[in-house]
Amino acid sequence: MSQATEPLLRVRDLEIAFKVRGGEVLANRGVSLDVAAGETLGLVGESGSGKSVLCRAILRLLPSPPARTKRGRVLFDGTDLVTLPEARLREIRGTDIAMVFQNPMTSLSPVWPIGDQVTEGLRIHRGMNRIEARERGIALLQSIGIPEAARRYDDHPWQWSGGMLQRAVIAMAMACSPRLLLADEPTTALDVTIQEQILALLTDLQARSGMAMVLVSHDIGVVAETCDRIAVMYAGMLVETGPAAEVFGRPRHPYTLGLMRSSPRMDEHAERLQPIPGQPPDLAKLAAGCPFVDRCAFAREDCRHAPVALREVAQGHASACLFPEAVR
Amino acid sequence: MSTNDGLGFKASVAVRSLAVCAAGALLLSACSKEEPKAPQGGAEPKAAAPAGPKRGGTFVFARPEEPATLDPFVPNDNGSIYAIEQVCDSLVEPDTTGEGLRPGVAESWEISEDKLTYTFKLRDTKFSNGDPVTAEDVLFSLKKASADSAPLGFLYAPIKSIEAVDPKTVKMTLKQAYTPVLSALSAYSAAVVSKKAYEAGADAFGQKPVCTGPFVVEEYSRGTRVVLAKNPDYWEKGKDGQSIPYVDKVEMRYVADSNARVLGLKNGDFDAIAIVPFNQAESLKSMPEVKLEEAPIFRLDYVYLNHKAKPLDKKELRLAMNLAADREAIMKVVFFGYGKIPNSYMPRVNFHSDAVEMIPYDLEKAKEMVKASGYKGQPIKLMVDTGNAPSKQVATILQQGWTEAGMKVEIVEFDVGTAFDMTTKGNFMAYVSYITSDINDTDELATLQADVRGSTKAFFSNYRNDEVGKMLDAARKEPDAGKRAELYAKVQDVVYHDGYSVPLNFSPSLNAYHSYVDGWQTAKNGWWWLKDVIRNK
Amino acid sequence: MWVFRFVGLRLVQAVPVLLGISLVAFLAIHLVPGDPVRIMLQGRASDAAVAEIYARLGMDRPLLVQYARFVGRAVTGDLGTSIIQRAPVATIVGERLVPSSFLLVYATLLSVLIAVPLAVWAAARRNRLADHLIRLGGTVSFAMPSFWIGLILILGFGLTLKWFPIAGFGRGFGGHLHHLFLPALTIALFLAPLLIQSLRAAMLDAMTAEHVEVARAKGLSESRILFKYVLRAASIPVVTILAVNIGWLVSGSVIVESVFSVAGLGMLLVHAVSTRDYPVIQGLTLVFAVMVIGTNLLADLAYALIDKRVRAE
Amino acid sequence: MTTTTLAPSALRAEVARWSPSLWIGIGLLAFIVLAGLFAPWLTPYDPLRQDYGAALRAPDAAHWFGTDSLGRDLFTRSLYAIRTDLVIGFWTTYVPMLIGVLLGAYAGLKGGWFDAVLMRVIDTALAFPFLVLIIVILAILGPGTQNIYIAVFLVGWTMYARLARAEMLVESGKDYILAARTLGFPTARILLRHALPNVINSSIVFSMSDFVLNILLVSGLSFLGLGVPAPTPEWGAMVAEGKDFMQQAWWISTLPGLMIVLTGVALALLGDGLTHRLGDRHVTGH
Amino acid sequence: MAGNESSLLTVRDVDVRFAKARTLADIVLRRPAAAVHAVASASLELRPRETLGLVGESGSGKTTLGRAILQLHPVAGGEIRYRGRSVHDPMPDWQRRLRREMQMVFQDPYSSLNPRLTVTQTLGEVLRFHRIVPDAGVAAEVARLLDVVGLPRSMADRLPRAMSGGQRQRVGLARALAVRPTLLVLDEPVAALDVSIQAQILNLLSDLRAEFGLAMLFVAHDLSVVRHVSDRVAVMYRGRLVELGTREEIFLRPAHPYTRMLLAAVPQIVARKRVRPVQAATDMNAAVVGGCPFAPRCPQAVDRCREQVPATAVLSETHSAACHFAAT
Repeated sequence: MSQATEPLLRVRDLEIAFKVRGGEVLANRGVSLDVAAGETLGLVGESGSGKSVLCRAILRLLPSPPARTKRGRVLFDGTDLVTLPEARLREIRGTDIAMVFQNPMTSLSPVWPIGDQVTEGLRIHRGMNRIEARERGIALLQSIGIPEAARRYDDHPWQWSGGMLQRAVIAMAMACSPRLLLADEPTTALDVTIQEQILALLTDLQARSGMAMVLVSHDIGVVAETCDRIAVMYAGMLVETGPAAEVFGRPRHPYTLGLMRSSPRMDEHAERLQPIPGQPPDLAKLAAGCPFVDRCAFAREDCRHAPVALREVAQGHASACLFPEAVR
Repeated sequence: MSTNDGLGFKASVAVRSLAVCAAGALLLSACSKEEPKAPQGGAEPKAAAPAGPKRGGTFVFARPEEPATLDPFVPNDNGSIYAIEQVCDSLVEPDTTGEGLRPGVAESWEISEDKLTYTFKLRDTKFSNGDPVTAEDVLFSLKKASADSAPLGFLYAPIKSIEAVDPKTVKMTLKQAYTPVLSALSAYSAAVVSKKAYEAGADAFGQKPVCTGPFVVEEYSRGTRVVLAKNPDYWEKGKDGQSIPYVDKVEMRYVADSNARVLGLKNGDFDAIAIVPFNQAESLKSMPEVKLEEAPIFRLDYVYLNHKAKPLDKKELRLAMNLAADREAIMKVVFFGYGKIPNSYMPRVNFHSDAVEMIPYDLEKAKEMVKASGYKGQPIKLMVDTGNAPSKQVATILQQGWTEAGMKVEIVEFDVGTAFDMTTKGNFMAYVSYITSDINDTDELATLQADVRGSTKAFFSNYRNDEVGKMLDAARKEPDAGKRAELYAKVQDVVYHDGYSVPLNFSPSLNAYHSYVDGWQTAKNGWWWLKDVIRNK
Repeated sequence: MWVFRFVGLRLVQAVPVLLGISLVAFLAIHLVPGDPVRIMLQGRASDAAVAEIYARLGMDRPLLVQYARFVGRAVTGDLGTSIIQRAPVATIVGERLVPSSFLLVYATLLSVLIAVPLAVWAAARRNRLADHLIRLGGTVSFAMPSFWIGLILILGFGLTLKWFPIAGFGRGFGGHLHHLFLPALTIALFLAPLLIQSLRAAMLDAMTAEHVEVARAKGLSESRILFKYVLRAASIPVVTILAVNIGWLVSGSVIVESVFSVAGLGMLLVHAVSTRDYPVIQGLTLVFAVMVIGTNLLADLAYALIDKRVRAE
Repeated sequence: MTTTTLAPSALRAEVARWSPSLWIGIGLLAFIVLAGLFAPWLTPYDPLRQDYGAALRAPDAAHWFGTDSLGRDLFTRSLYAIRTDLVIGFWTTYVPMLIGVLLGAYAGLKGGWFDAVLMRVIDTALAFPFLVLIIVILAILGPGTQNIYIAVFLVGWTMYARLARAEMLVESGKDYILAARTLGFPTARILLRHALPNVINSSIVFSMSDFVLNILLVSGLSFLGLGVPAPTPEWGAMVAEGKDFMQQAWWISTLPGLMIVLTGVALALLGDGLTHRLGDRHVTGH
Repeated sequence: MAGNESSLLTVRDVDVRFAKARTLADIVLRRPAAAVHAVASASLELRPRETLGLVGESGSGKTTLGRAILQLHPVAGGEIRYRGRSVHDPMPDWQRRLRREMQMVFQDPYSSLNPRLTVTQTLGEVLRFHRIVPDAGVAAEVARLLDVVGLPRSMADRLPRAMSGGQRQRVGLARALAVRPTLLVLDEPVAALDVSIQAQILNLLSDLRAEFGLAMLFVAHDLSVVRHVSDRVAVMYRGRLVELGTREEIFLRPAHPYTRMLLAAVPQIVARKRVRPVQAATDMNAAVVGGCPFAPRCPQAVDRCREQVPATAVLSETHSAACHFAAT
């Protein structure tokens, strides 16, 4: 585990554009964040906020065209992934950085046995032969809690339930012991009890291997319970980052607060929720100023024009709100 | 018509020099007694060869039809018949030109005074399986030939009995005098086959018949080709005194596409091809190494008219159709000048008269006649065979002329099966087709086509003219040839000018071969005597 | 073995289809005007003789009795006897089957050879010039009538350049390949665009599938992804296209065979229809149907090989 | 619970991006249709008028496509044939589409024995080689435009029925159909007003290539002599007429055939464009 | 449990089976189709103006039960009564009345609206078909409905594709309300919505309930949402009702181990990391033969659980649970 002073992943001012008919849409607007080795960063936001795009942009998985990195750097252990040649990047994918996707049912090719897909990385990156890979693969499947792994190694994806498949996908990601795991909504497609199991598994794996993890979710409960630090995204921007306790204990961005107040709670019963009014903005029609301004209860005239950027409001806690102190 | 499609109608009623021409959907041929015209393009006469004819080689020959079977007691189609003729001999055979008859399996025969008893002396020859030919085989064969289901079974109805006098002698007794009986016996379906081989299995026999003809079947691949090998035991001797055929093998390829046949001939893939489309004749004529044979046959291309179908019951209208038929255009566009514009309602057979005045192309007169007929604009349905391009062209040309003359014409297409059915049932108005004759006899043909008392109702036309009937009766009884000729000329004149039909062309058959081929001859019967072919290469 | 169960099940399912087809063909054929025996005899036979032939062929019985007999015999491989050719239909059809199936297989292989590289290229260069050109070419090729392009090929490669024969089946395997090249190309020019279109679309679909993204995240090379994930998944629609079109091809071969004078099933059919040779038409229909069903079975087998889930169902 | 991920859908959107084929197709087709409509003003010749003196003329300034063996101007005939072929193509495509879509959609909505029987009929029909069936039907009925219609109507609906049924199976599980049912709407109303407009897209797209196939079919039948009766100008029949003259008059077959290709390309481009258009709206829904 | 006289809807021992498609051979041979039990002898009641939450994981049969009540699925056994009369009574008047009194709101806002009809067309069709208002009054009624569900009237002529998920869901509600129903079945009405929009809809629902006195069957998988809206809660697991009780009973005193497991798994917005036990995967696809369906996953399961289907234990007048150990 390296020192917190030298983050494993540093994203700097990343701007991702998508070509659409008649122009471009910015899906990420100058995103900067750090992930330290061994830490879990929760990336939370509603659909269209750009969190999945960010995840994919880190590994350069976005198809181009239509996606294009307009600006910014993605430094992994000092190497800029944005400019890295494709061949070098492939060596990093799956070995140093692995990814888990939202839908386990479609994350595996239906035509190949699960075991083969889980161990493919070992064969490609570690040069294992089929027999070695199989042995290692069975051990991997066992370690992530698949019963009778040896027998089920040759099963096809349709023979497994969603929860088991997501375990397999995680095993696949863990195969080459990555230093960073990007988990993009890994539990969204699963039932709540299975979600519990998968989150437990991820947390456990992380603790054992010491890898860093970025957990993307739209469910603030999930990230609140699982992550060390939180990054909240809205309209392609980071609006608030900080330690989980800070962010949810004392949110400094009205959007974060709105998210928390919109969610029904298990621990207390309120007759009425406090929803965020209005609709998320159309990314193609964003003006200058704060993108949240139209839905914000604390908005002032300045919010419409003044450029917004993350500013530290406390130690390790930053908000993109012009008036963070007003948020309560 | 020019190419290989279309079911023609044949007048094979009784026979003198008999050959059956087309059947099925395939081409027609005919049977002519005329000397085939000298090949165009001027080849050296074959008689001049001092060293004797060249022997050996494989003669490759492409034709648009394929045999359906080689069993002589089954087929009616030229594809089969022409092939069987190369393989199987009958007691009596048509001679080389087709003019007369010559001995076949029978070496000689005697006819009794009362013309009721024929005694055949069998030749001492062998079947291709090596068995000698016996009277028993002949009896067996003729029994098969005269069966009701045999293709020409009706020809042998006058035969009372056939018996074996001894293994090499057969005696045939007739119910009454029947002159054409020898012709009948020369037909392909009267072939002498090996009883033993046939009884072993008709299917296998149909693949490889065991007969006594000049060739033996070596290979028969349906859809592609028939390979014939020379029968070493064939009795006939060639010009050099040795047994023929001259060539060792004949490969008859089945090439339906006329372009492919012509191209193959030009490329040298084929030594000869049968049935050159009229439109390709010019291009072959211009090639010095190729000879084009224009063989006149007993064929008349004409538009059948059903006189019972209104408004064709009016003579004026039928004449208008004749007057408005641009035969010159048809001759030029469809036949490319091959043939002769007819002045008759029937093929050019023995009592044909050139003196009958031809109906001219006269649109003005046609218009008058249309008016005179009281025509009310009923659509005239002009039937053509599906897929027969030349027929369609003819119909289109006629349609234009008739339309200009004031008629309304619809061209309707039916596939040959349906068209045949409709014609025989009298369920048609006008039909672009043709007739070929198996016989060189005006008597039979004139009666068949023009006498409504016959079984075909004047060959489906329902033509009725009592005066013609009387003349035909008189002519049949008339012993004097000159007078008969006069009567028939009169019949030809009357029927033709009654607007019996719309005659279009006495069309010939076009074949082509390389100039190194000698002895090629299309017989009047439509086939070619491949036994006489010499391949000088 | 799953294969036997699989094939067995499909064959059982094919039975009603075959019965349906043969019944429709049988009844339809007897609605056609025209009398094969009279056609064969050129109208010369007496009514009694015709009736005798019909009786001998069993064609004087009620239609359903005839049909039952036909089915009963067909089960044993006996398709009856041709009225015109007087040979067993099975033999006649068998002889014609060789050139026809050779042509079909040849054309299919040719179209796959043409289509796969072009489709892969088009998908890889989607919406760029190469893609547009390939798709435009495909569109043009698809719109060309087979009889027309056949004639053009004859004119160009046959009559003018004389590279290929313009008719017939040829002799020997090499001869078949040579003779049938132009007809096979004619069919392939129709089939390949369909394959290109569906393969390209399927590949684009497969490329956007999540598991491909997963594979990419694993650090697999693009070529490995292409061959192992994309093409494999995309091959299913290709098999479907081939299977769906085989019916069209089998019948489309009627035209191609007639243009190139290939003595195959198509030519036989045209001839049999024009001479009203009922047993041959019936037999041919059945054979055509069996070919179509057989191809679909092969396609199903191919699915099962590609995607094991199919087997389990 | 669905969360849209931008990446794959963006790629799909990009693949299905507006393509010029729709407009090129429409333009080309409009051009062809107009040429057919205004044929009498575009050419000085009569499509039926024979001029034996001018037979087999190669293409030149007076006869752009040359003349056929009867001296008819092939350009003129090709133009007039647009009417014949497009009209036949239209009916042979859209009548079966109407029948097939209704049957298939109903089967997909209702299921049960109707569906089971219909599927068997379709399986049987599809295992029947299409052209063989049509040739047999035409043999029964005789050639001619009317009988082509009947023959194609009898078999052409099956593909549409299959397509519409498959679409309907997907669509009938959608909540708006369930909503219509909970509101007590009768089946006919659900089928015609709610389901049909949403299942017909794939049939419309397919109809474009079917249109091409039908024009190929009709001209193919004419080529075999089973199609439009002479002397009506029809492309396939013109190609067939030229077949015997391939060596001395290449233009008779070649140039009218090009008209078929041109029309086919126009329709196929239109279909391609529609696939993108309708497919886009249909699939992504926003 | 409350007596029948006060019950609006009574579901008694209802079985729903999913038939696999019958083949032609099956129909000819009159063979029944192979079936999967989707709902097994479920019983519950709904009183006027009451909201009953129906929770369970995917595949638990909760949606199926909701649809069976609206006759969208045939019922294989048991009975469903509305105001004491069987909903399957085929009298046309009765059926028409049912269609007006019971309505449904669907989960997926993208598929629940006909994509080709504008809002006005969708609502107007319902109004005209059921003759809710005279034809002349349709436009005004549409406007009123839009107001009720909080949609601007400018939306009236929009097609669904020009609306956001939340807006569509409001249209779906308006469509259900158009016939002025007494009972609403809501099938996961907020599951597809982002949390900020979800809160808007939940608030709208509680307003509507108060305003129109609607009874609601609220089908959902999200326990926090169910807790927020329900008076009583029913928990389903694999086709069976395992626990039924008031909100307080279920959330504060859960009796069934499955309910407890569900509650424990719900992520909370708490500013601390949760430690979760790592478990082996259970194959949700595996069939359960005999015994309690939950036994394979139940931490308390004993042999008896695997052998004997537990009877429903009545814990209070309002609380019951299907567990051998519920009473203890």
